This record gives sequence, structure tokens and C-alpha cells, in this order.
Amino acid sequence: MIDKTVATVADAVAGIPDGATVMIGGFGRAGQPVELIDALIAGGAGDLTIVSNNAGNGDTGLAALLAARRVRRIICSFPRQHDSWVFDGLYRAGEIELELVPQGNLAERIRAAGAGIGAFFSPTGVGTELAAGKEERVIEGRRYVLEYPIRADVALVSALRADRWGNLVYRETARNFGPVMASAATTTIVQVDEVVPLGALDPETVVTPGLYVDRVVAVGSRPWLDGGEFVGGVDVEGRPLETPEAAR
Amino acid sequence: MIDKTVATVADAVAGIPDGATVMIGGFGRAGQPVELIDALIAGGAGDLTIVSNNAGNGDTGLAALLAARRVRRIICSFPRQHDSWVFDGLYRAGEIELELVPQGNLAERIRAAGAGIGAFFSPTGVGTELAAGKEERVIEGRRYVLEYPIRADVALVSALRADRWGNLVYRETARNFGPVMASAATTTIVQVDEVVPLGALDPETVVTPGLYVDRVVAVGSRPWLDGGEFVGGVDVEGRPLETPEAAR
Amino acid sequence: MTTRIGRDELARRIAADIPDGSYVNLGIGAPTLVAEYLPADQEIILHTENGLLGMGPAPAAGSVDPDLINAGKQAVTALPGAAYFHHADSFAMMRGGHLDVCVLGAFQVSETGDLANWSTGAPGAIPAVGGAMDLAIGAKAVYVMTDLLTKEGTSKLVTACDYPLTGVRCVSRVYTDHAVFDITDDGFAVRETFGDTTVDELERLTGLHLVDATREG
Amino acid sequence: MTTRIGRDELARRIAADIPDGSYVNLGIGAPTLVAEYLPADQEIILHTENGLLGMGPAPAAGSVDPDLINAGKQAVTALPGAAYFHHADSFAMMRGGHLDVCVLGAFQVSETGDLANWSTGAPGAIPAVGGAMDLAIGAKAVYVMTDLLTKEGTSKLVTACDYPLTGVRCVSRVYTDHAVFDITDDGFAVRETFGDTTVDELERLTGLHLVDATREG
Repeated sequence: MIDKTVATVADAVAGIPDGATVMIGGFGRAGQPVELIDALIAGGAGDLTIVSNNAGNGDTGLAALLAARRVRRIICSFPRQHDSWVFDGLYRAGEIELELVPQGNLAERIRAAGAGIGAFFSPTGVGTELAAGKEERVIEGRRYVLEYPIRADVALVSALRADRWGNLVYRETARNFGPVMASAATTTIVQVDEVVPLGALDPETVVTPGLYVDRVVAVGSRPWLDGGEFVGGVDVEGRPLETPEAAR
Repeated sequence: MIDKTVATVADAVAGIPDGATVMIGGFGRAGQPVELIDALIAGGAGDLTIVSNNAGNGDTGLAALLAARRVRRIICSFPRQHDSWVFDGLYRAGEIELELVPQGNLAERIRAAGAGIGAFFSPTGVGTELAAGKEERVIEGRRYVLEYPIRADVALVSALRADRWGNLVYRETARNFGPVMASAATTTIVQVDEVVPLGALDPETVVTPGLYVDRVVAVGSRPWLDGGEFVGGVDVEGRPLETPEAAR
Repeated sequence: MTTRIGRDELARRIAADIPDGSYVNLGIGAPTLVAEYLPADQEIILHTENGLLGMGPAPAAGSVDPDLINAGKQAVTALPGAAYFHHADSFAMMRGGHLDVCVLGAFQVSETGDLANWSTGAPGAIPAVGGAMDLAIGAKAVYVMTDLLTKEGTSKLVTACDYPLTGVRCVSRVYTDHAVFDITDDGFAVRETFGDTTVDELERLTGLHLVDATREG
Repeated sequence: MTTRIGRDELARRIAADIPDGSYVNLGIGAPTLVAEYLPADQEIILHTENGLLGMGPAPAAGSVDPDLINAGKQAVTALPGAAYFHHADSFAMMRGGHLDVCVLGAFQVSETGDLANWSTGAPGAIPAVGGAMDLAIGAKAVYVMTDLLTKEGTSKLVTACDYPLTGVRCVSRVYTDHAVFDITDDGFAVRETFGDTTVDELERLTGLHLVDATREG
């Protein structure tokens, strides 16, 4: 019998060592596995290399991990945002290394790792400083640069629902990097709003098949959902809207 | 207003010229766009290059296209089957060219065409005669061969349902090559059992987004389905089971 | 110099050039405005690279859904006919040339169609590229929406870009507040001028030799 | 020589070596038999490369679904917990090393783990490779299920394959009707013999130097 569910987020992230390469899903806050990141912070692992599209927002989630000085290096496409002050400060102080990767090459390099592709020729970034030093080749008259897979020891992913085999479905644009990261890590750890019985997920609609998933932990509904149904009442960062009463 | 639906299979395949490269979806009979192939035969185009996993079964569908001497060359992984007598005869007579490609490289090369990848290093086929003459490279201690995209003028795909934007959902293992072929052809032509209203397909479960699709034609339910529900009563080739009455 | 047309008018002008049924990605910032001027009687399908085709307008307050955002991380909606997909599939869609039009901002555009829009190259600046390089090479037509001149009055249309490149030979057309320019084998061709702007004046402002294509097509 | 154990017994022997919770692909032909001997109290998830994880047994007559087939194009079922995916995703799963075990047939296996199972190389034969080369390199452990000897009595275990290769250095273990062999740096190691077969006899039958590992583990 296969049961990939674990009871707590602490169990979910147990054993992540210092120096690990950790992929963290999400595009900004959407799909960011905040509860798993909090558990990773509590777990104490440091000297991490993080692979994630952004470098943290505000003071929570990935930003909190950076603020706790657990990250030596980050591979991402878009660190600088209006609310990336934690990363900005560390970067300016020379206390974090950055490898900047165009977003599509980031996604495709992660996919390549999961798909057993040794390297691929991408047209993205050709002739730019982000392709400096990379092998270039003209194929059928178009310029390409050779890009290598990005793999990780651990992937932390947020999805909507899972079953005990680890099959996953996501919600809207929170899907983003989850499926490719789940395929590219030695150990894939997933937080979901809800674990459903085996057979409850339609096999036509499973996005990440369970073979990519090692551990699943249920963390409860996002504040804007109730039983998977959208109820709103939050801003784009997921904070409750002020009610007229509260605003007074 | 976007309406990719056309009234007849003849409209759907209109304009496919002699000499075209045509991808044909399906794995054996599952997902093979038989009605579109029949229309292609009726349309008269010849000297075709076909890209398909197999080289036809029995005397219908792709086998009928071959029997009609419309195919100059076929790129596939598994031509020889128990019921591939049409291909077998043409091949033995030297009347059809064959490019044999390992199945996973076939799928990935088609994906690469759709995904704008110039070429990729695959570990499949390394050291075999199917990699003869191909560029080889060792990456992190593993041997790979360089594989190039396979693109087509036309893809013929069978799916379960579409909307007028061309969004597609498939059924079970009939999905197979449909999604990648839809992405790799200049013109993608899809037969579906049923066209449903825009908005009737759950955006979480669309497998092929409409931007990959040019024309959609409804051809009615497969014999083993009724309104999309499985009713059975056929053999694996889709032929009605003999009833006790009929068998007498 | 006065600006010839405002940003909204420019967005409307670009919207008018996008054919019904097109698949379009609008870059972060000013290009997002184009969405507001797409004709209501047409279906132009918007792609956002974080995994959605069929993006709709911003939701009403109270209906903001943090799981449903655009590439600028703003709340959006999904139209009937929408589809979600993961990031590798989304960028495959762009890189594979399946989008008809992409509209991007720019720091500079060169007369060979090079685009610089992701980094000023200023020392100490924190670099961030996002999807810019993928967008630059990932549509059949890449339109740039920009002021012709910087705040300091220098031309954003240049012989060769000084700023770090986003993409090489990727821009099809530049929509500015003064005029519309096509990138041709002979460099910038003025396709249309706004107000009483003349090609001579544009040559003076940009310091470039410009092809006069205003009488064509 | 009499065959030491029958095909069903061999399938049962292989099934016993597959740990609970494994993801497994069973090749076309004899390896398919292994499914029938997987313990009912375990969950071993079967992959079929035409786009299904969680494949179940054949359906009852009358319930055959032509859309739901295995790689051998036989009707199958899908278990609760199954997932469908397209061919590129399915082969990414294999090529990426996510399957624990793959069981394949063979014409020949070399002492360095090369596999030949797709073509006899006979002139005039119609070649067909299917997923064989992807399967050969696409699992953490590649098990071969085969008779030790051909019908003509020659060994299928060889120093170097004469037949066209399917994959290089890819086989982990060979299950034959006489014995189980591991591929090691020192060549074939006899891990287990069936009946009264001895390593000496296996050396005579194969003409190979064999490591005796029957006392290990």
C-alpha cells in the first residue's frame, strides 16, 4: 500500500540537509508553498541553493527564508519586485549569489532535468549577456544557445488536491512551476489544501502523476477558498479585505 | 469571433497539397483520426510524408491511405504489427521509404518542433544503429545523441471534445500523440466526437489549448460511446461484438 | 517638443492593428493598456506567460483571486474558453512561435530590430529579466510600445543599442507617441506619423536616416 | 537440456523481486505475465508508455474499450488513482529515470549489460523499434526476462551482442529459466540458480566465465 501523506509540515520537510538545492514553486505569491517554507525555516537547514522564479515577496514565505540567512545562492528569473526588499538588501550587501535565467529557459531547463534531456538548444537569450560564454549554434538559419538541465535535491510544491498516491491537481495560475519542479527533484514534497480518497481525482485531469511525488501534507484551504470553492474576500496578496467595521 | 469548426471532414482537410508532410495521431487504432484520413484519401493528395507512431492497421484509416499509394515516406517507430500487411507489402516491394525513430525520440522531436527547441541531446538510441551518423556527446558522464525537431505542414488529430476556439480534451490512452502533433504542424486539423459550447470545457482540464488548433470537425461518437459515456459492446479494434443472434 | 499622442491613444492605435482572432501577449506596464482598447465585437485571446490563455479583465474588488494573476502579478479573470497550463508548456507556446503578436516596452530599439528593455546596465542595479527574452523572440510579430524620446530627450530608436540586449533582430514594429516605425532591411521605415509630425522632424529627433513609407499601403 | 522453470514460474519469480510501491513498466510479450503474479496485498503501479500510470488488468468481454489499451495494443483497465498523459510526457517519465523497474524480453544480453531485443538484423525483415530503446535506458533497474538458450541451444548471454543493439550498458539483471544473473563490473554474476542447476553447468551452457554470487546476500 502506497501512502505518501505525512501528518505535519515538519514531517514533510524532515531530512533536508544543509547545502541542499531546493526548488520552490510559485510565481510571486501564487502557488508559493508558504507552509512548507515556514517548516523549512523551522527545520534549520542552511547554505541552501534555491531555484524559484522570484526571490521572495514581502516578509513571508521565500522572503522569510532569505531573511533567516539560509540561502547562499538563488537561481531565478525575476528577483527584483516592488516587494522584494529582503532579497534586494542581501544582494546589495553581497550576501547572496544570483544566477539570472530567462523565465522560459528556467522552466525548460527544469523540465529537461525531469525528462532526461542532456541539454537543448534554445533561441531565448541569444546574443544577450545572459548567454555570454554559452555554446551557440545556428540550426536551419536560426541562432540558438545550449542550455543544461537544472535539477534539485528537493522540490517544494503547492497544489490544490492530492490523493495518497501523490497525484496532484492545481488551481488556476498557481499551477505555474509545480509540475516541472515536481519532476526535477530527487525528493518532491507537496503541500495541498486537501487530500482526497484514491480514485476521487479524475485520471483525465491529473496534472502531476504521483510517481513524481514523494511526500504530501494537507495544510487546509487558502483563505479565499472554502472546500475548494472560491469565496473571495482577499486582496491579491491573499490578505483579508478590511471590512467597513474594521476600517473604522 | 473565432469559430474553428467546419461542417464536413472534406472542408476540414481541404487544401492539403501533394507532397505535404502530414502528422497523423494515434497509437495503433486508439486516437487514430480515421474519418479525417478517409477525407484525405477522398481529397486526392499524394506523394505525402506521414509522421505517425505506426504504419496502419488492417485495411482502414492510415492503412487505407497507404493502400491508395498516397504515401512516399513514413516516419514512425513501429510499422510492423500483426495487422500491418498493407505497409509490409509496400515496404517489401520498395514502394515506401521508412525512417524508423525510437518512440520517445519521435514524441520528443515532435514536441521540440512545437516548443521552438532547435535540437536536444537524448540518451535514447545511443550506441545503436538508429543513432548511426548522429552527433554524440557525453554530458556529466552519460552518452547522448543530438536529435532534431520533426515538424509538419498538417496534423490530423482525433480528440473527444472541442469548443469553437479549438480547445481539446481527449479520452484515455487515445490522447497519445495528439497534443504534441497539434503543436508541431502549420495547420492542425482535429476531428472530435462532439463540439461543445465555449465555456463548457473546464479550463483546468483542457489538454490542447485552442491556439494549436486551426480546424475542428465533429464526426459523432465512437461506436463504444454514447454521449461521451462508455457503453462497450465492441472489440479492441472497435468492431461490434457479435451478438448471440448475429453469431448464429 | 510636445508628445504627439498620449499613452491611451497609442494603446488604442496598437489595438486597432491586431486582427480579430489573434493570440496576443501584452508585456508588463504600458502594453497592458492595449487590452482596454481591443474591440468588444472581436475575440482576441490574451496569453499570460504564467499559464493562462483567455485572460479576462481585472475582477471586481471582493472577487480578487490570488491564484489567478497575470505576469505582472495583478489579479485577472479567465474568460469562457480559457485554458490553464504549466510554465514549461506556456513558454513552449511562446518559443514555438504560436503567438501572433506580442507588445513590449523598450529602453532602446536598434534599426536592425534589436531590443533592449530589461536592464539599464547601471552599476548596482538589481537585474531581473523574467519572461522578457522569451517574449522578445516568441511571437510572429513583436510590437514595441514606447515614447520616442527618453525623459532626457534622447532617441530610443538607435543605430545600435547601448543597453544590454533583450533579443537580437526580434522587433517587427515600433509604436511611439510621434509615429509608427517598421523595421526593414533598410532600417527604420516611418509607416505613419501622428499629428503634424514629419519624417524630417523624426530624422532630426532621432538622428537617424529614416525611410519614408507613409505613402505605402 | 530441460528448461528449469516455466514462463509463469519465472514471471512469479520476477514479481517477487519488485518492492511494494514500485513504478513498473512491463514490456510487450512475456514480461506482461509478471503483472499476474504481483501480490494482491501490495500496490505496484504499472506504467504503459502509451500514456497511463495505474494500469489495471484486462477488462471483461463486452467491456473492452478501444481507447484504453496498453503498449501491446491490448485492452486494459485503469485503476483508481490512475493518470493519463500524452506521449511526450510519458516518455519524459521513462527517460527521466522515474520508473523503478522495467522488465523486457531479449534476443541477447552482453556481459557489460548491452541489450539486443528489437531486431534480428535479418535481411528483408521489417524493422520496428517502438519504445524498446526508451525502455532500455529509462528505468532505475532494467530486468530482462528470457530463456537462457535460443531454440537452437545457443546462449542468449554473450560476451558481445551480434544482433543490433537496443541499448548500451543498460541491463541490471537477467532472469532466465535456469538462473538469475546480475550484470557486474566483472561480467555476469550468478545470483540464484533454479532446481539443480550449477554454476559450472551454466558456464558450459553459456560458454562464459561466470561469477558465482549464489552465496551472497
